[in-house]
Amino acid sequence: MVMTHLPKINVSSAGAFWALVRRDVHLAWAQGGASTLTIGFFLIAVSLFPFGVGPEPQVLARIAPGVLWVIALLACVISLDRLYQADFEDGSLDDLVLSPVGFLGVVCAKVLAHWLSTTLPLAVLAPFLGVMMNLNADGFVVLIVSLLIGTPALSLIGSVGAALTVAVRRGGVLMSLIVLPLYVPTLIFGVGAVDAAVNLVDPLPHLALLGAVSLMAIVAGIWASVMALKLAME
Amino acid sequence: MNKAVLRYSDDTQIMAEALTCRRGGRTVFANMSFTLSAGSYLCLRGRNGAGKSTLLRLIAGLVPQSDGKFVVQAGGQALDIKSSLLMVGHLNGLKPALTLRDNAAMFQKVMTGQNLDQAVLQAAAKRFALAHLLDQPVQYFSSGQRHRSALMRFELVSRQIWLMDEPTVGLDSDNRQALAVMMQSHLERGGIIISATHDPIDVEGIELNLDDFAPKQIGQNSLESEWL
Amino acid sequence: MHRFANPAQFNRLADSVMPWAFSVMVLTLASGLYFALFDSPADYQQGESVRIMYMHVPAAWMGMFVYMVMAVASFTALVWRHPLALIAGKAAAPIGAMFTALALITGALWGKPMWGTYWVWDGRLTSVLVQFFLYLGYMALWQAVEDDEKAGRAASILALVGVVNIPIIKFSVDWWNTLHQPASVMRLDGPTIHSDMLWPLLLVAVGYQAYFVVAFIWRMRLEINLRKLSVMRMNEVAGG
Amino acid sequence: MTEFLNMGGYGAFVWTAYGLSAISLVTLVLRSRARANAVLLQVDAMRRRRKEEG
Repeated sequence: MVMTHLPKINVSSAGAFWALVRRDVHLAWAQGGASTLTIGFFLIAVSLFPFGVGPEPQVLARIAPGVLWVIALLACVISLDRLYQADFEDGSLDDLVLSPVGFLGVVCAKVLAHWLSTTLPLAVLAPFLGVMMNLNADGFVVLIVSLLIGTPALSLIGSVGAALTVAVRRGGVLMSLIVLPLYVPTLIFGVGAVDAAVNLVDPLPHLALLGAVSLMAIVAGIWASVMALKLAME
Repeated sequence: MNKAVLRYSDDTQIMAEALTCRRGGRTVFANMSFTLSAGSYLCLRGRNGAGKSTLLRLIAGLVPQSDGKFVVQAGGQALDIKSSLLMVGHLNGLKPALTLRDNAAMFQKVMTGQNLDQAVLQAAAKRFALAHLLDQPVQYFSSGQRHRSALMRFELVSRQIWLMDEPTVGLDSDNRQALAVMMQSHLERGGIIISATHDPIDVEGIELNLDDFAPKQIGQNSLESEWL
Repeated sequence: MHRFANPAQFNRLADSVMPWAFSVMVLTLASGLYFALFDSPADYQQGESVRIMYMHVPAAWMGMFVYMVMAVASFTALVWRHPLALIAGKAAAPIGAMFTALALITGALWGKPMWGTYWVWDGRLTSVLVQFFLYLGYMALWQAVEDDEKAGRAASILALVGVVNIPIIKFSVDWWNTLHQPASVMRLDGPTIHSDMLWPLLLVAVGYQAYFVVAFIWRMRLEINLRKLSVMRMNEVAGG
Repeated sequence: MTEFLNMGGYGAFVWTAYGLSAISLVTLVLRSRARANAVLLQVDAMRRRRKEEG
């Protein structure tokens, strides 16, 4: 049987997109993946503070929102430098960008997979460390909510740093230098929200501003990541 | 199960006219022209650094051309190159933590959005003597096995244009034979193959030596770069 | 090739602009310094230390101005693939970073006599500090990527992302500052600028602009020559 | 004169601010100029050698 012309397969890239997200989440939790290391870092780094500033509960309570947010932010940065580099080094990034998913699909899938596999667990874990840091009970819920609203911006802006340094050996430190200044607004509004909740002030305006920064990051982050990735693939 | 004999459209054509590519302030190759129609095989020759890989990536649309015309067309109108080509490079694009079966299934899903037909995978694996390794994580594979796993993609996803960068690296003689057979049958079905390789594959095709398109030697003054 | 793009044309333009920029710089800076140090009143509260303002404020302005120049150069480089615009950012960055650093140092030198500490988390100073980090990131990226062409375009993307974020950072820092506002922090640019103080400020500011042109031309010449050298070396190697 | 240098007791701060600014501005230009000319010499040298060989 001879088919005279290859039927045009309608390549649904949506199916491919979610397959890519699932694969990356799976790889993040697989042996050698970023998630377990990042959570380990988060636990250890936060528990260093009582050694540093002393165990007095009021001191810890006072600095708890700031410490939890800063360490979550740092954990996010260190897990990001392999976002594209792993696939760049073994060649699968070439296949992904040539596939119907395309550059935009790859960036969105990777950022989403990173957020699900790394920053989400941080947000869920934060309250337990809040207990250790003697965080005031009123702050727990807002801590999770602020992390959930703020961390997308961390993944998105971090993705830009990762894409810019994908071809740079040992680009991790450089990536932090590039990305951390851009994290300042998210950090300020995130900690502001938790502080407000702890002081029984309405945290809503802070959360709104935090959400605004994340929305902004969606636009700037994805555009810049696609541009940077195209550049690196040349 | 006699595999349906797919035949690619015969009026697909890859046409390059006075193609020039400059990268990092240096001209890699200049005013190169060639035309490839369905069923033909182009073998790129030339010393290292002559731009073989660059040309392959240019054809794939990853590298922008600096000058000249480069068109992939079918029956007069331009074809979206990305949806009709498959490329294999030096790196094999396999995730070490996943098994060969998962890697292949992932590749199929990303490239076509459909799930992998296990029979097709079995046939492809048998062709490159990898059938017994399908459920092993790729991290335990030798470099030759990894390279053969990468070559399997041409059996899994049917695309008209194949771009191969050093396909024979790490292949022993009977795998090299399997590669030649696969390429030959692809050509007979109207496929187009462009490969950059040093040691020849016994598939007859047109040769293109990139050294002929290198920027004129330093002696003459045409070292065109915008910086000099 | 872009009409204006090749280095020879840039050099011709630079040669004609340089004498003018240099003389304007010398004139304005000399007169600015004269007014700043001799002919303007001391502040009734801060006394003579207010004269540091004539160094601090123009430097902070320049730190911001040069980043805008880098953003425009980066946009041109990315959109029109303009080879000179690509390295204009790299040429301008150290100048901007220097001005930002000077703004921070003079701010500290001004803070010590006024508040007794070298560093105070005043909103504006903090924004300048974050801006300094943006400069560091930009310059580090240039050095980290080997291929000049790619380094330029990567840094350009970062500069554009940076310039989009600067107003957000500024807003969040000011907002954060008002949140943690200690009772009576003297605003850095003094209660009101006495008109006699305005003159030296403007003269130094114009002088710094002229200085930027002079420094930028020399930095561009350096970058162009470096690119020439690297292309020559590449061809030497590729000549094989 | 010493009254002027003293700057109402803030001399150290004022002069450091002015001095540091002046030094930084001048050094940046001089260094860039020196390096630019040095690299240009290198480029010319390479060109000459290339011409002899070519």
